[in-house]
Amino acid sequence: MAMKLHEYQAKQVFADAGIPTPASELASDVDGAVAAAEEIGYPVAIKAQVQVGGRGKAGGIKLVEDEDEAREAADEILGMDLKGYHVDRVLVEEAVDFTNELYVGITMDRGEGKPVAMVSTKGGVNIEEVAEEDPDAIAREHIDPAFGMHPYQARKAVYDAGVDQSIARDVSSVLTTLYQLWDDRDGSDAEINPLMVTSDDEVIAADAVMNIDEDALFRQPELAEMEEEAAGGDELEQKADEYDFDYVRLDGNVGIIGNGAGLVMTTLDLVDHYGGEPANFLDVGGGAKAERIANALDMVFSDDNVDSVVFNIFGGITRGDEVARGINEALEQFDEIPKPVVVRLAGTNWEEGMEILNEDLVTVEQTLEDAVQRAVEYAGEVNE
Amino acid sequence: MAMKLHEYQAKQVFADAGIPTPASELASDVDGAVAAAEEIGYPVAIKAQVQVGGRGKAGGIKLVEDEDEAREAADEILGMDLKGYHVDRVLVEEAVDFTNELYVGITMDRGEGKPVAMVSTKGGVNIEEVAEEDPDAIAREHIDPAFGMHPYQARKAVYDAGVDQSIARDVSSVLTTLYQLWDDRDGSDAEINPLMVTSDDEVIAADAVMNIDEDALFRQPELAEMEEEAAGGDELEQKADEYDFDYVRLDGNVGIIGNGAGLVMTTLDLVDHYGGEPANFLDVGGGAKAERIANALDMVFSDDNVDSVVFNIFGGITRGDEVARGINEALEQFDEIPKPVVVRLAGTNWEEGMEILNEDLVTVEQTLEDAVQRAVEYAGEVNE
Amino acid sequence: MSVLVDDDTRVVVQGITGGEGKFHAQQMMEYGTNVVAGAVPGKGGQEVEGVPVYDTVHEAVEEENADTSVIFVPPAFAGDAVFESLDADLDLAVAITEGIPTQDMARVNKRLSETDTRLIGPNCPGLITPGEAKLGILPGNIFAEGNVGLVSRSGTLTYQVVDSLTNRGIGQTTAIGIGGDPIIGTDFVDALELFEDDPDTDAIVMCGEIGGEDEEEAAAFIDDYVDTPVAGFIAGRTAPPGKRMGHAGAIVSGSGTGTAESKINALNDAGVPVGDTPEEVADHIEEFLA
Amino acid sequence: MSVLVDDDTRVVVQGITGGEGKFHAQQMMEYGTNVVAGAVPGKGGQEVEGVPVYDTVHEAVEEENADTSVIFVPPAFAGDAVFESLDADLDLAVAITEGIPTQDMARVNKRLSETDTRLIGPNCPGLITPGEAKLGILPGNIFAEGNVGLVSRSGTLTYQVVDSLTNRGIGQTTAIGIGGDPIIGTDFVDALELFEDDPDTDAIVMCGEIGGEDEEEAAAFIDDYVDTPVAGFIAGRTAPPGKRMGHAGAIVSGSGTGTAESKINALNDAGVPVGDTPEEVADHIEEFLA
Repeated sequence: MAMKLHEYQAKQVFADAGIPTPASELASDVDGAVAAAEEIGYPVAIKAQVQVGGRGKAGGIKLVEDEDEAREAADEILGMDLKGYHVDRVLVEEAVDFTNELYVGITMDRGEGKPVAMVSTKGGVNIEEVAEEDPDAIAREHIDPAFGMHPYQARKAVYDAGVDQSIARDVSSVLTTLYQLWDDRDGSDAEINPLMVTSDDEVIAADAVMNIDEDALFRQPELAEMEEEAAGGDELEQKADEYDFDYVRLDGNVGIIGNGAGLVMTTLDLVDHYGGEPANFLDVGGGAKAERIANALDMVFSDDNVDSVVFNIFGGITRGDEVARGINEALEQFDEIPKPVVVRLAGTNWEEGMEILNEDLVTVEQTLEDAVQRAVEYAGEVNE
Repeated sequence: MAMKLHEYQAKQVFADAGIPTPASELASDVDGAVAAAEEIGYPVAIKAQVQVGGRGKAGGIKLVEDEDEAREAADEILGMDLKGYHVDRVLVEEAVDFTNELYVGITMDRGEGKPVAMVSTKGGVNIEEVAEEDPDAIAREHIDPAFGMHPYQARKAVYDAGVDQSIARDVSSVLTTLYQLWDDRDGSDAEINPLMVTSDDEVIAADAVMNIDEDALFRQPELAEMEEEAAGGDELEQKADEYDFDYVRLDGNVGIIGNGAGLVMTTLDLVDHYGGEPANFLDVGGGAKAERIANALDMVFSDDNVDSVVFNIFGGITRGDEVARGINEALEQFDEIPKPVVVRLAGTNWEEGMEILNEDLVTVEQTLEDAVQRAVEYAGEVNE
Repeated sequence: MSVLVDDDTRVVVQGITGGEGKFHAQQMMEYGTNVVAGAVPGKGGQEVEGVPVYDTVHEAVEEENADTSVIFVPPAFAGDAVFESLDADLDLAVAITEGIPTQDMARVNKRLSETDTRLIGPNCPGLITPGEAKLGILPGNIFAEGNVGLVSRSGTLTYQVVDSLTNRGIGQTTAIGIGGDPIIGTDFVDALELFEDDPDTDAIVMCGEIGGEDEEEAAAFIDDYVDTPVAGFIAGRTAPPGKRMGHAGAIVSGSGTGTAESKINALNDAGVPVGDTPEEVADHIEEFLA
Repeated sequence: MSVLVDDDTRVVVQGITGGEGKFHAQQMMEYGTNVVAGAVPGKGGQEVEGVPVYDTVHEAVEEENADTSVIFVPPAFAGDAVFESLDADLDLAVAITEGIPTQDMARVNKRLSETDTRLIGPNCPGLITPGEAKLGILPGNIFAEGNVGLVSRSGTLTYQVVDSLTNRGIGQTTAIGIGGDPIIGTDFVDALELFEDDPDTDAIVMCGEIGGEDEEEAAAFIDDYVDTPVAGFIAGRTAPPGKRMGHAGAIVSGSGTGTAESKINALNDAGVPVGDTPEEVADHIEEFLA
């Protein structure tokens, strides 16, 4: 999983490494945004700081020419709901006069098991679309992770992409720095889109994406601090962060809890197979103890869309008795169980778990298929 | 070729990287040395800062217990001539109470074409002798230069050497840092001998060797500055440094100048073969212009031991006409040529060179063998 | 018979003095695995459950002729532990550890191409040859000796499928959990090749999931090289595009590849039936063996 | 015939727009070498002496089918230039540059083990097949077509020996200067193997010098595998122990190996006569060919 930096954070990281970025300032209220715009000098762009793609099209980025426009734009953007994300900060940024927009990026090519550097002269648009419609427009250079990126590789990617010779050296240098950052900071993706080219052949990073490998945050204390600030998403996702669950919210009404991503996904698929609609993906991971199980139930109960819950645990390192204890704990606090819970336990200590489980509080099923069918049935009953 | 840091410089570099080193201070006069000793607290070691091995045996290191001893030792060491090197600075250093002496080092194994980390519990003595007499007493771990040293490799070398478990972690950590330094600073050799072990299981670098690849000094500006300070050797070697010649002073009286190490060594060998004794090795390198040739003659003339000079140039990128011009320039300034010069030119533009050469000033020979024989003859005549 | 592991396998457990390492070393030995050594820096000379501990894997190899390692080392140090095992001339290294930084694994991946040691994992449950030996954390009691080879990217899903098989009296030659990380050692193709070459494996189960293109590559490989019948399962059919679900591998990028549909189609095209449920996978295997 | 280079060799000159690169590209072409391209980042589209310049070596390969590069790039950038040539699927790369940092070469050395491209040098004069082509900075006029293969660690010493041969009417198949740096691509053993396999090479000259153990290894190789008669020369007999002389390679450590004596003994033991002077080497070759 990747931790996404906000644009303003990524730009700071890039600027610190020597990549040219526009002058900018973060603001969390309208007056602050206007003051920042005055300081930077018009025209400026006012950009919503939320972790969603396509901010521009959704109205989250406005170019303004004077104070009135700035005030209006800041007022509009601050507080808006952008694809489900609340905007509470904007980046006020020098508007760059550009003649051309490039794309440069580094990511891990999982098929090859090695990093890949990418350059395209078709920047400024959705690069995934370019990749699909005109794959040759993106030059790709795989990097040997033991050696790192050789300077000739940066040049090769840049020349292969057809970047003009007048800026080739600068773009190579940005790409080299970007790889260095990606490597030093345990990046999963590092992108500049667009890398703007000005009329006097300067390049400048007009947007910045930096996603960090969460598994490596332990050795990136500076970035881990940024994560606090970057944390966003809706209430449930924030709760999942807090509880440290792999959680994805979906549109249905059958809540799903299980151990192991593959098994949880399979449970989702079975809910669908039996005519239900999954409300979420929630993986408690390996070796979950009672408290963690209780937290998982708390999470799913907090989702108003959920009408029934299926608990599917196949014990390996996770022990059935611990799971049962957690379920009991979570449910015993209620006078009335808020949503019906179906439990299926298998694997390590499942018999002990069955004995511990308070069958007054939950419905027990022996097989995955039966458990899912029962939960779908419950959810349907509620909906009727 | 390697640039050798002084002990005090290497210790600074090591200490900055986090390797424990004893408290120490540099002094260039007796009062300074005594003041430093007072500040550090007795006992202290007073150590001559010159670039020669076996300083201790030669009287260049003294352990002192009080001010009188410190004054006496500093007075004795400062100004002494240590194997041909004038001592003008001493390092005054905290005397470490040790129970054990280890050796750790990193160098390039040219046979394998990769770095090698070495650890031995037989530290404190000449490690070359250990290598010869008891090679198994040195654990060796080759490093893949693309990956760098993995932590397990440091541990493996340390455990293979039989380092005690109580200090294994600290020694591994010193070795890891040493490799990092060697790698970051373009080291050719980085050594700590001895790495002292104290009675409470601390390790401390009691001596420090750091030799830098001269070809990489361009990207090590900090170390290049240290080189200025580190420059030492006798007057002629300093002159060679200034002129940027590969120069080695020898004991004989036939001065030798040529282009290309192999050819110059062959000229030395021929001098010996024909009964003479080489006074030096001097390689002007490839593509030398007239001025450089004149400098080479100046160098060899400055050596009082030289009685005759043989100039052997086989032109490839070096051009015979430039060589001839340089020889003329150098010799035309003298009323009387100080030492007879024999010249042999071959290869690129040798005919033009022959035409330019002023045969009143030099003796010209057509073959290497004849030139060497003639120079040996001249040197013999002078000696009679 | 079996692939990769049997009762001759001589195992060194890296991280045997840690909580998980100790517990599972014990479990492995109880199952019958020949655990000959532990390796933990700084703990050389100790014993865990009667097993001698060495400071380095190399020593474990020299002193106890270990040929396989199972790695229970915390993620920050696990990359280094894998390197150590690759450098010790082992036949097999099994990395159980979850959460190894991806860049560490990219470097491991590079080294893998230079050595003869096979890596399974990381972030995997390990592998088991029922009745002989298990390497890793799989619950031994659900497995049974038999003639079905199983390879899976997911741990608990593997158990689910194995359970369905065993309940029907269908045992396994060897079951391999290859792990769900973006960069892994042994992949589907490698495992399929092993099973295809194993005379005792009469049918193969392959459990994949959304994300990446390993299943598509496996399908092409099956089409070209595998005669043993294969039944497939793909988890994540209902996962919405663009969402990551647990495994770093399990993301659907939104474009045409990596989706459940593309994987199922590829497998079907290679003649591999894909079950809608784990039970349906067992149905297919039952038919193959009938 | 010849080894490594002939008039079919298609050469790209890396650094062709620099002073040395330009001069020697010209010299090479005058000698008859087929220089098809230059490669200098930022200079793509220019021409030097009628030769098209590309920004990358890859382009030179794609556009002009270059199969060999000669590298005249300043030491700070030469390591990268070598990597680029190794990555461009060339048959041969010749690095003339002197003063490449040793650690850069250690990394190059690692990459060499992963590619099929052969490297000559660095810090070498290059190689020449008289009458056909030369790659590098050797003065073409002292060479003559013939049947003696020559390999040497030193540039000007090579010229000296070649001169002695040519003056006696003895020509060369190919002469290779492998360079005097501590870490080089092609070494004595590689070159001896090429000459041994070349039907037109009837005798071999091998010029070594003090330092390292390459000559000792070459002697062992000759003993085991080389039937073609070899005459040797070792520079540095009178070098005092512990002193470095020019080449990073030319140091006598003071211990038993790397000295002129150990090299001469090793060669003699392998049946290789070692001349006291360059003329004596020519004497031996003359005898071999008589």
